[in-house]
Amino acid sequence: AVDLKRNFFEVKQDMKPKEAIDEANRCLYCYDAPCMNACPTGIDVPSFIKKMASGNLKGSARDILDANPVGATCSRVCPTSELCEGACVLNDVSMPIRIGDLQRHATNWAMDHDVDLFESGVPTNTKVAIVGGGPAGLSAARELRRLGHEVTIFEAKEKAGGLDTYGIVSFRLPQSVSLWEVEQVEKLGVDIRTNCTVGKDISPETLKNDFDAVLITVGMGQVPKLGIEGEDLTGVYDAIQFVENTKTKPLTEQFIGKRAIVIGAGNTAIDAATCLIRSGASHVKIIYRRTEEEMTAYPFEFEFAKQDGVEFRWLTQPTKIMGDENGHVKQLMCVQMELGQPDESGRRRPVPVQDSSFLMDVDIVVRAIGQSRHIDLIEAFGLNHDSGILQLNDKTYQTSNDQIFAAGDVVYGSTEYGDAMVVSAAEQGKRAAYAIDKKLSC
Amino acid sequence: AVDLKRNFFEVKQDMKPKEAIDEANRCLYCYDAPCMNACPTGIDVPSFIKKMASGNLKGSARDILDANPVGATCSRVCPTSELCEGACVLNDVSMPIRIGDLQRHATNWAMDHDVDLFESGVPTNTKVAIVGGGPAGLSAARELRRLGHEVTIFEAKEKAGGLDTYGIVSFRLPQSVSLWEVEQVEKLGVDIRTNCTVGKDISPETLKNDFDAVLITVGMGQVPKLGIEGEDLTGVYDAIQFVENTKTKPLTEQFIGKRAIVIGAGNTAIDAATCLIRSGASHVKIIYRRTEEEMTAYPFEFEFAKQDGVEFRWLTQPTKIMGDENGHVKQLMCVQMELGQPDESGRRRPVPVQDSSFLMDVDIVVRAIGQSRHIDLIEAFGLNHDSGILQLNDKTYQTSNDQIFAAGDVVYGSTEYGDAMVVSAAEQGKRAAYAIDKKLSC
Amino acid sequence: MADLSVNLAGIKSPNPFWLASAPPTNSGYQVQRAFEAGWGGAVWKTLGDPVINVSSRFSASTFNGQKVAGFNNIELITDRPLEVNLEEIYETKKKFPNHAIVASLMVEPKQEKWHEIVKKVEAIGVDGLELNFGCPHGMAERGMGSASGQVPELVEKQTYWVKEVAETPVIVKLTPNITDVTATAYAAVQGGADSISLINTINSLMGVDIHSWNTIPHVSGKGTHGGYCGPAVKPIALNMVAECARHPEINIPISGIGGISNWQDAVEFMLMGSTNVQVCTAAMHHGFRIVEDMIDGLNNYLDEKGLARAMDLIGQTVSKYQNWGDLDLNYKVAARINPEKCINCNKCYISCEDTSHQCIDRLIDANGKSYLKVREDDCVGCNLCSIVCPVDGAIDMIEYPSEVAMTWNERQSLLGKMTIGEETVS
Amino acid sequence: MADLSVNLAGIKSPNPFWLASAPPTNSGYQVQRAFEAGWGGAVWKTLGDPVINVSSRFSASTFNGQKVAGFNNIELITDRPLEVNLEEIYETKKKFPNHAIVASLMVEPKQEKWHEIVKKVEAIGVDGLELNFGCPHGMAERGMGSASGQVPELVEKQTYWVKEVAETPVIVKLTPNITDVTATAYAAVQGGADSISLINTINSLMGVDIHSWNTIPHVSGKGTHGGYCGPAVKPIALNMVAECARHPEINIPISGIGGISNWQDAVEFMLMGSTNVQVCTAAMHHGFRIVEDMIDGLNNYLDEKGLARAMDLIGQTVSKYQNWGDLDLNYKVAARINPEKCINCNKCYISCEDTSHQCIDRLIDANGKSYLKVREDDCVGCNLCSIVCPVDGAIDMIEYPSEVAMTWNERQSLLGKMTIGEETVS
Amino acid sequence: MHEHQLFMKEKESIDDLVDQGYKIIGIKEDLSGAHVHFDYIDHDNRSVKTKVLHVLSADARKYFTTLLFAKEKRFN
Ligand SMILES: Cc1cc2nc3c(=O)[nH]c(=O)nc-3n(C[C@H](O)[C@H](O)[C@H](O)COP(=O)(O)OP(=O)(O)OC[C@H]3O[C@@H](n4cnc5c(N)ncnc54)[C@H](O)[C@@H]3O)c2cc1C
Ligand SMILES: Cc1cc2nc3c(=O)[nH]c(=O)nc-3n(C[C@H](O)[C@H](O)[C@H](O)COP(=O)(O)OP(=O)(O)OC[C@H]3O[C@@H](n4cnc5c(N)ncnc54)[C@H](O)[C@@H]3O)c2cc1C
Ligand SMILES: Cc1cc2nc3c(=O)[nH]c(=O)nc-3n(C[C@H](O)[C@H](O)[C@H](O)COP(=O)(O)O)c2cc1C
Ligand SMILES: Cc1cc2nc3c(=O)[nH]c(=O)nc-3n(C[C@H](O)[C@H](O)[C@H](O)COP(=O)(O)O)c2cc1C
Ligand code: SF4
Ligand code: SF4
Ligand code: SF4
Ligand code: SF4
Ligand code: SF4
Ligand code: SF4
Ligand code: SF4
Ligand code: SF4
Repeated sequence: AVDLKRNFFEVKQDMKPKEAIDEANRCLYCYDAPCMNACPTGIDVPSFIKKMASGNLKGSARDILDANPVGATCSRVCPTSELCEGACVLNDVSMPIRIGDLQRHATNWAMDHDVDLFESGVPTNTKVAIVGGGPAGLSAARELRRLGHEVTIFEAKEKAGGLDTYGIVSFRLPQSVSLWEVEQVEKLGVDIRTNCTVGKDISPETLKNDFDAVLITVGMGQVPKLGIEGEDLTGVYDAIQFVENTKTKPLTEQFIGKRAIVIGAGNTAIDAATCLIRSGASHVKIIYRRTEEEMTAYPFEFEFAKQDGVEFRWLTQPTKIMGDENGHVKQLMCVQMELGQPDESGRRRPVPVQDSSFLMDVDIVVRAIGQSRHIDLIEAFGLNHDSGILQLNDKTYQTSNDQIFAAGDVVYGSTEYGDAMVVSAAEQGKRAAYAIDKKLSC
Repeated sequence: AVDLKRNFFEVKQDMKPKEAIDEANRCLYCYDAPCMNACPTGIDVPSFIKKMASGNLKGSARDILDANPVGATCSRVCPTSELCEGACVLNDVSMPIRIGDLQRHATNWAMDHDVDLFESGVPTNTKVAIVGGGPAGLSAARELRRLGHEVTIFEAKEKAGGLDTYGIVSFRLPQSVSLWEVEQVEKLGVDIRTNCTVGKDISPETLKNDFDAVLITVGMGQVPKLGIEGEDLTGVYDAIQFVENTKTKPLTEQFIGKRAIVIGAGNTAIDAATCLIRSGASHVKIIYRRTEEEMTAYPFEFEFAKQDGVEFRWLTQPTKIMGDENGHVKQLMCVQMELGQPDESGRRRPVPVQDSSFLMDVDIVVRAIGQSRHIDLIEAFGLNHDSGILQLNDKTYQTSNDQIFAAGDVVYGSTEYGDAMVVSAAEQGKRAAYAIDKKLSC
Repeated sequence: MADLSVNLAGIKSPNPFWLASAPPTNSGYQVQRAFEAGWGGAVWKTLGDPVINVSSRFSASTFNGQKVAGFNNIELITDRPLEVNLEEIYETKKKFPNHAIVASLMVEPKQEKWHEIVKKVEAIGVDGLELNFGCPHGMAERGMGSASGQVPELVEKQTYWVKEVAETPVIVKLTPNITDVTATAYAAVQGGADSISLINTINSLMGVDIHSWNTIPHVSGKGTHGGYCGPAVKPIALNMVAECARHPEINIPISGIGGISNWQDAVEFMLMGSTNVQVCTAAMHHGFRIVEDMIDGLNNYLDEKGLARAMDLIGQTVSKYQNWGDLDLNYKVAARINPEKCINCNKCYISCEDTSHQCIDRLIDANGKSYLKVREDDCVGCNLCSIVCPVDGAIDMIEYPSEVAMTWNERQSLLGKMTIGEETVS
Repeated sequence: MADLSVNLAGIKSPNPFWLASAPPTNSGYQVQRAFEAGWGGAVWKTLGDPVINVSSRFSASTFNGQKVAGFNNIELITDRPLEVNLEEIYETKKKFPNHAIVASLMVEPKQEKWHEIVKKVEAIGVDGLELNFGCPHGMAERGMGSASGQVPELVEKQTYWVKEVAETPVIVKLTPNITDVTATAYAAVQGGADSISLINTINSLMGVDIHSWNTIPHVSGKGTHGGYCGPAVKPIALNMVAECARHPEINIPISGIGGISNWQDAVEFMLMGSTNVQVCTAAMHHGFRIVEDMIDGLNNYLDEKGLARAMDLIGQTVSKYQNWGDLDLNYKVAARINPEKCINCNKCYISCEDTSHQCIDRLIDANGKSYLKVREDDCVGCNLCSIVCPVDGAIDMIEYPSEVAMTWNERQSLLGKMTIGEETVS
Repeated sequence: MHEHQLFMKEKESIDDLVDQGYKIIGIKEDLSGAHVHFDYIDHDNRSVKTKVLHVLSADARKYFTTLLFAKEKRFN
C-alpha cells in the first residue's frame, strides 16, 4: 500500500550541529539589529545566536521563548524572508543569516532537554479568563502567569494550540511542536479547559462574573461559502477542515489519483493544495480570480507549491460546481476574468470577460477564500463589531467593554498591527497580557 | 513594448566579495578531495578555493582554467549537484560548498582582469587539424598549443564555441562567456577558421593530407524528426534551433501569449521550455512518454522549469500534429502511455493505453527528443561507426583511422566515459590532445 | 540560579566580569553604561601623568574571515585631565555602590608621585587600586609601565610605596613581556600587594600592508610596536595565571585577564586560579552587551554542574598543572576513527602522513567504500588528527592508562643511580 | 615569473619557504615529500640528547568555528636515534641537492657536547646548522632550550663553541619567552652566528576542559605549559623580527618564523627584514601542499608589483618601524562612513559609543532611511569602527596630514627647555 | 563627553593670548595637566604682564607645544 504518512513528515531537517555553529558564527551580532526589529515579537536575534555560538543553548532557547512563547512554532511557520531574514543586513553583502533555522535548532534543543525556562510570578489574587487556546491565548496566558495572575483558558477543541495544532500542515509544523508549547504554558500553572466552547458549554456572563478580566482570542472561523451553486455536493471541502483532517485523523487514501481544484490563492489555499498532492491527488490546480501579483500567499509558498507540482490558473472565477448522478463533484464551471479599475483595497478589481465560461473536469473542489468571523460569540459577549471585526482600542487591547480584551486573529483587521500570522498573534497576546496586568494592578 | 531582453539576462548574480570569502573559508581543504575526483576535468577544487581565501585570485583562476579550458562556462552549466558539489564531504555534516559559484567568481575575475594565464609550448613542427570549435575542440586546441603543436580549428558556424555559444540558453550562459574562452584559445596562437564546414568548404582528404593528425569534435546534429504527421506545419520547431535563435537573433515577440508544447524531457527540452516562457508564451507544457523517474533532465533543471511555470505531462506520447487552414499548428493529438517491461536501457518501456487518444490545443510544438549524428561527415572521413556512433579506442581516442582522433559529443555513446556535458567534452578534448601529442612525439 | 558574586581581596562585585582598564573604561558615561549592561566591575582607564595619544591607534587580525582574532594598540594611558576622571569616578560610584570600581594608576617611579596620586584617588572613593606596570609601549620610554614592570625590584618598591598610603586593596597588574612572570608576581607579593592581575598586552606588530609597505597601524607612514590582546593571547595569559596560581609563594588572589571573550573562557580562568576576570577586547569588538551571555552562560553552567557559587570554581584545576618532568611517560592515548561519523575529508590522513607519524591507512571496505583506520601501535597519540578533524566525534583519542606510572624525573633519578662510563652521577 | 630563490647567510634555496624544525621534518620520508611538494628548505627536527616524549602532545584553539587559530605542544626534540636521522638526512640531501637542509641541534651547554654533534652532523652533509635555544618546556629543566636561550651569556658562549668547529652557516634560533629578544639576538651576533631565526614557541596553556576540569592537552589528568604557535602568534613574532631587524648591531640575516600561513604573511615577514620564512603549524594543519599557494601567490604578487626577485622585498619596511616617541603627534586620521556601502549593522556605532569616543551619530535622512555619520572633530582616529566593520570600504580612515610634524620626543625636549617650577629640566 | 569642545575652548584662550602678543615663557606639567606661563613683552623689553593658563585637554597641550615647536623650527 502507499505510505502517505511519510508525505506528511516535517519537510525540513533540523540543522546539523556544525551547520548551526558555522551559521551562528556568520552572524555579525548587529547592534539594534534590523532582524530583531523586523520580528513582530522582537526576539533578540543577535543575542540568541551569540549564545548558540558560545555553547549556551539553554540561554539561546530562553531568549527566543521569552520574547515568543510559541517560538518553536514560529521558527517553522514564520514567513522569515518577509520578516527577520528579509531585514538581515547580510542580504546586501552576502546571504542573510538563516534565522528561522537557527531558532528551530535552539528550540529543538529545548524540546529535547526537559528544562524549565520560566516561572510563574508572585500570586496577585486576580483571575483572568482566556477564551481560545491558540497562539494568542497561550502567549497571553504565559505572560499573565509570569506576572502572577491566575489564568484559565477555555478551549473548544480537544487540544489547545489553535491553528498551530489543527490548521498548519504537518509537514511544516508537526502537531507535537504545538503541543509542547501548550505543555510549557500548562507547566506554569495555567488551567486549560479543553472541549469547552464558550457560548455553549459556559456562558459569557459566567466568565464576566467569575473573572477579573476576560481575553478573547478565538481566532477566526471556518472558510465561508462561495455562494455558488453546487457547494453541497460531496467532494467539496472547506480547506481548513480538510487540513485539520490530515492532522487529526488517519490519512485517507480517497484522494489518490484524484483531480482537485483549490479556490483562492492565500496561505490556506497553498496548504490545502500541497496537502492534496501529498494525499495522492494526481492533478491539483489553484484557481484565483486575480493574478500572481495580487495573491496573498508569500513568494516562498508559491515556490513551494510549484515544486510540489501544483498548477496555478490566474484570472479564473468559479461560477458553478456540477455534480454527477451520485451527487459527487464532476465539473467546475469557471469564467475568465480581466483586471479592471483598482478597488478599495487598491488592487485592480477582476471583472468577468464576456462569454468566457468554460468547464473543467474535477473530482475534488476545496474552498480556500479566507475565514469567517465569530460574530455569534462576539455578540454573546455584547461587544461592538464591524461585520465581525471587533472594535478594539489598539493601545489597551480593550474591546467596547473595558473588562474584556482581545488579541490574535479575532481582531485581525481592527488594528493597524500585524498580519494574520502566528507571530503576530503571539505578540498581540503578550501585549494584551501586559494591558490586562496594568489594568488589574491599578 | 514588452522587454523580453531582461528575461534572458544571466539569472544568477556573481557572488559578492564577502560572500565568496566566507564561503571559501568554509571549505575544509580536503586532501584527495572527493569534489575534485567528481569533477570530470579534475579541477583541484580545494586548491583553487584556498587560493581565493589567500587573496590569490589569479592563481585560483589559473587552477581552474588549467584543468578546464572552458571553466568559466562550466561554472555556469555543470550539473554541480551531480558532480563536484554532490561529492563535497560537507553534505553530510553541513551544507556543501558552493563550488560552481566560487568557480564562477574566480573565472569572472579572470574575465575582468586581462591577464595571460597560459603560454604556448616550444614549437614541435607538427600540425593538427580540429574539426569543430565546441568545448571539446577548444579544449584540445589549447592543450595542443601548450604542447607546442600548430593547431587549426575548422568551424562551420560564424563563431566558435559550439553549443556553449549557440546552444545553452543565455540566462544560464551569456554568449560573452563562451566567446571569452574562444579568445583565450586564439591568444595562444590557434588558428580558428570559422564559416568553414569540413566536407563542404574543405574536404576530409585535404585535412588528412595537410595535417599530421585530425581531431573530430563536431558534436551532434539537430533534433531528429518525430516521425509523425504534421511535423512540417508552421509552428513546429527544432529545440536547438529555437534556442539558437534566442542567442543570435533579436528576440521575437511572436511567442507572446502562445500555448506551447515541448516534446521530450531532457536538458534540451528544459532549455526550450524555459526559453519559451521567457519569450512570453502563456502556457508551456513538457510532455514525455515515460515518467518523472525516467526523465534525463537533472533534478535542479526540473525544479528550475517548475519555478518558471512549465507544466509536465508524463506518460504522454504525441501521435499527430494537426494544423489550421493556414498550415499552422492548432492541436496535438496524444496517446496516454503506461510503463511495461524494462527495455534494453533497463528503463521500463512505455506502451500506449488502448483508446486513450486525446487532443490538446496548442500554437507551438517544439521537438526536443535528442540530437542526430553527423553520419555524412563520419563517412566522408571513411570512419567506422555504429549508426552514427563513432567507433573509438577509449584509451587512445583514435578512430578506426589511427591518424584521426575524436572527442566530445561526437563520440557520445562510444565510450564508457561521461555524459554529454560541456565538462566531459572539455576533458575528452584534453585527453585526446595528450593522445595526439603522444602519437606525434614518437 | 547560582550565586555569581565574587570577592577579590576584599573587593566585592555582583559577578566576576570586570572591564579591564582600557578605552571601555575611559569615562563615567561609559562605565555607567557598562554597569547598566551588567558588568560587575570596572578598572578605570589608567590615570597618571599627562600624555598625548597618537592617531591612528588600533589594528586587529582577521582569521579566516572572522574578525578580531587578535587586537593591537599603540595607545597610552588616559589623556583626559585627572580632575575630570576623579569627578566621574565619584559620580559613577554614587550611582552604582555595589559595583566594583578600581582605579588604575601609573606614574613615574617616585615615592611622592605614587603617594600623591593614591591619596587623590582614594579621596574620591574607589574600591581598590590597580598599579599598571604593564603598558608595553610609549610609557616605557619614560621609565613607566612595563619598563618598571619588567624589573622585580621596581615592582616591589613601587608596590610598597603605594601600600604605605593606600587604604583600599592594591592589585598589581603584570606585564607578560618578561622572561618569568612569577618573578614580578612574587615581587608584588613582597611589596605587599593584595592581589595581582594579569596579563597586560604583549609586544607585537599587527602586520605590514603588502600594498603600501606601511606598518599596520601607521602614524604618518611610521609604526611602532603595540600591545597585543584579544582571543589570540588567551593561552599565553592562561599559562601565566596558572604559573602564578601554582606558585607556593604567590598566595594572593588573581584577577585573570587576556583574551576572555565568553563565559567558557571565564570558567577556564577561574578553574586555573583566577578569582575574577577582566575583559577588554571582547567588549571593544561587540559593545558592553556581550556580558549578558557571559552572565547567563556562567549561571547555566554552574546550575548544570550543581555548583551554588561561582567562587566554587576558583583554582580547581591548579593542582593538575605541573612540570613536564612530572608527567607520566607510560600513559598512552591513540587515535581511533569512527567510520560512522567520518566524512572522508582525509585531513587527518594527510596531517599524520606529512607531519606526524604516518599511521593512518586509507582502506576500502567490502562494499568498495573507502575508510580510514589508525594503526594504533604506530600512533603516538599526538592528537593532531583529532585537532584537524572537522567533525566532532569522528576521532576519539582512546586512553591506555599505564600499569606503572613513571615520570621523566623518576626515570632520570633512576638512571642517575645506574649510569656508568665517563659521565658522573649528577 | 619572478626569481623566488633566496640566500640566507650563504644557504641557498629555490624559494623562501622552509619547514621549521618540528614534526613535519621528523624523518627523511617526510622531508622528501615536502621537497616534492615544493618547499624550498627544511630545518630538521632538533637532534640532540635522547629524550622520551609524552602522549598526548598537541592542542589547538578554534576561533569562531575556524580550526587551529593557535597551536600548542608539549613535545620535546626528536626521540629517534641520531644515526637514523643522519642517514636520512644524507639520503634526502642526495636526492634534493638544490634544496636547503639545515640541522637543528640542542645539547647540554657543554663545549665538547656541541663539538661532537656539530661534527657528526656536518660530516654527513648539511647546508647549515640551527641552534635550538628555544624549546619552552621539558628541555629547559635540563638546562637546555629556552633555559639557555633566555640567558644572553649562554647563547653567546654556546654559539661560539659551535662556530669553533662549524663549517656551514650557523643560525641561532631564539626563544620569544624573554623580556628583550634583541639581547639574545645580539649575544648570538657576538658569538659569531651567521643568522638568527625567530620565533620558537611561546609559553602557553591551551585551555581547561570545563567538563572534566583537566588541562588541554593532558597526560593522565595532568598538564604542563606548552609552546604556542600558529596564526595567533604572528604579531608577536613579527614584532620580534622587526626589533632585531632595526637593531643597528644585529646585522646578520633573519629567518622569520611564527604563524606564517600563506604568501601574504611571508611577504610581511620579508618586508620586515626576514630573508626567508619557516613554517610549522600551517603545514601540520593542512599538509605539505599548502606551499603551492605560497609559491604561486608570492610569484603573482611580485609580478603584480613589478619586482624581479623575492629578495627585493627584504627589509623594505624596516626603516618605518620606530619608537613610539618618534611618531608624529600631529598626524590625524578620522573615520568617514560611506552610506553607499554601509549595511547598517551598527557595529561601528556601538563600539565607538561603548568603548571609544562616542562620536558616531545615528541619523535619519530625508527619505526616512537611517544612516550613520562620524563627528570628525570628536573622532580620535582610533580605527576601532573600521576594525569591527564587516564591509570592506564602508568606513574610510581619512588622513589629515599634519602641518607641523612633532613627535613626543621632540615635544619632551622642548618642554624640558621650558619647564619651570619645582621640576628641573630633565 | 566631547573632548573636542574643551579643546576648542582652550585653544581659543591660547590663541587669544598669542594674538594679543603674549609669548609662552615656561611650562609646568603635573598630574592635572599643563600650567602654561605667558608673558607680554612690551617694546622696551620689559615684561609687563604675565598670565598662566591651566591647559587640561590633550589636544590643547599638544597645540601649544606645536606652536612653540613650529617657531623653533622656523628659527633653525
Ligand atoms: C491553513 C492555515 C495555514 C496557516 N499558515 C500560517 C503560517 O504558515 N504562518 C503563520 O504565521 N500563520 C499561518 N496561519 C495563520 C495562523 O494560524 C493564525 O494567524 C494564528 O493561528 C492565529 O492565532 P489565534 O490564537 O488568534 O487563533 P487560532 O489559532 O485560530 O486559535 C483560536 C482558538 O480558539 C478556539 N475557539 C474558537 N472559538 C471558541 C469558543 N467559542 N470557545 C472556546 N474556544 C474557542 C479555537 O478552537 C482555537 O483553538 C495559517 C492559517 C491557516 C488557516
Ligand atoms: C540545449 C542544450 C543545452 C545543454 N545544456 C547543457 C548544460 O547545461 N550543461 C552541460 O554540461 N551540457 C549541456 N549541453 C550539452 C553540451 O552543450 C554538449 O555536451 C557540448 O557542447 C559538447 O561539446 P562538443 O565540443 O563535443 O560539441 P559542440 O558543442 O556541439 O560543438 C561542435 C562544433 O562543431 C561544429 N561543426 C559541426 N559539424 C562541423 C563540420 N562539418 N565542420 C566544421 N565544424 C563543424 C559545430 O558548429 C560546433 O561548433 C546542452 C546541450 C544542448 C543542446
Ligand atoms: C586599546 C587598549 C588600551 C589599553 N590601555 C590600558 C591601560 O591604560 N591600562 C592598562 O592597565 N591596560 C590597558 N590595556 C590592556 C587591557 O587592560 C588588557 O589587559 C588587555 O587588553 C588584555 O585583555 P583582552 O584580551 O581582554 O583585551 C589596554 C588595552 C587596549 C586594547
Ligand atoms: C609540535 C611542535 C614541535 C616543535 N618542535 C621543535 C623542535 O624540535 N625544535 C625547534 O627548534 N622548534 C620546534 N618547534 C617550533 C617550530 O619550529 C616553530 O618555531 C614554531 O612552531 C612557530 O612556527 P609556526 O607558527 O609556523 O608553527 C615545534 C613546534 C611544534 C608545533
Ligand atoms: S519569531 Fe519569526 S519573525 Fe521572529 S525571529 Fe523568529 S522566525 Fe523571525
Ligand atoms: S541582521 Fe543578520 S547579521 Fe545582523 S544580527 Fe541579525 S541575523 Fe545577525
Ligand atoms: S568544472 Fe564543473 S564539475 Fe568540475 S569543479 Fe567546476 S563546476 Fe564542478
Ligand atoms: S569536498 Fe567540499 S570541503 Fe572538501 S575540498 Fe571539496 S569543496 Fe572543500
Ligand atoms: S594521534 Fe598523531 S600519530 Fe596518532 S594517528 Fe593521529 S596524527 Fe597520527
Ligand atoms: S579528519 Fe575526521 S572526518 Fe576527515 S577523514 Fe579524518 S576522521 Fe574522517
Ligand atoms: S575612529 Fe575611533 S573615535 Fe573615530 S569614529 Fe571610529 S571608533 Fe570612534
Ligand atoms: S560597521 Fe560598517 S557596515 Fe556596520 S553600520 Fe558601521 S559602517 Fe555600516
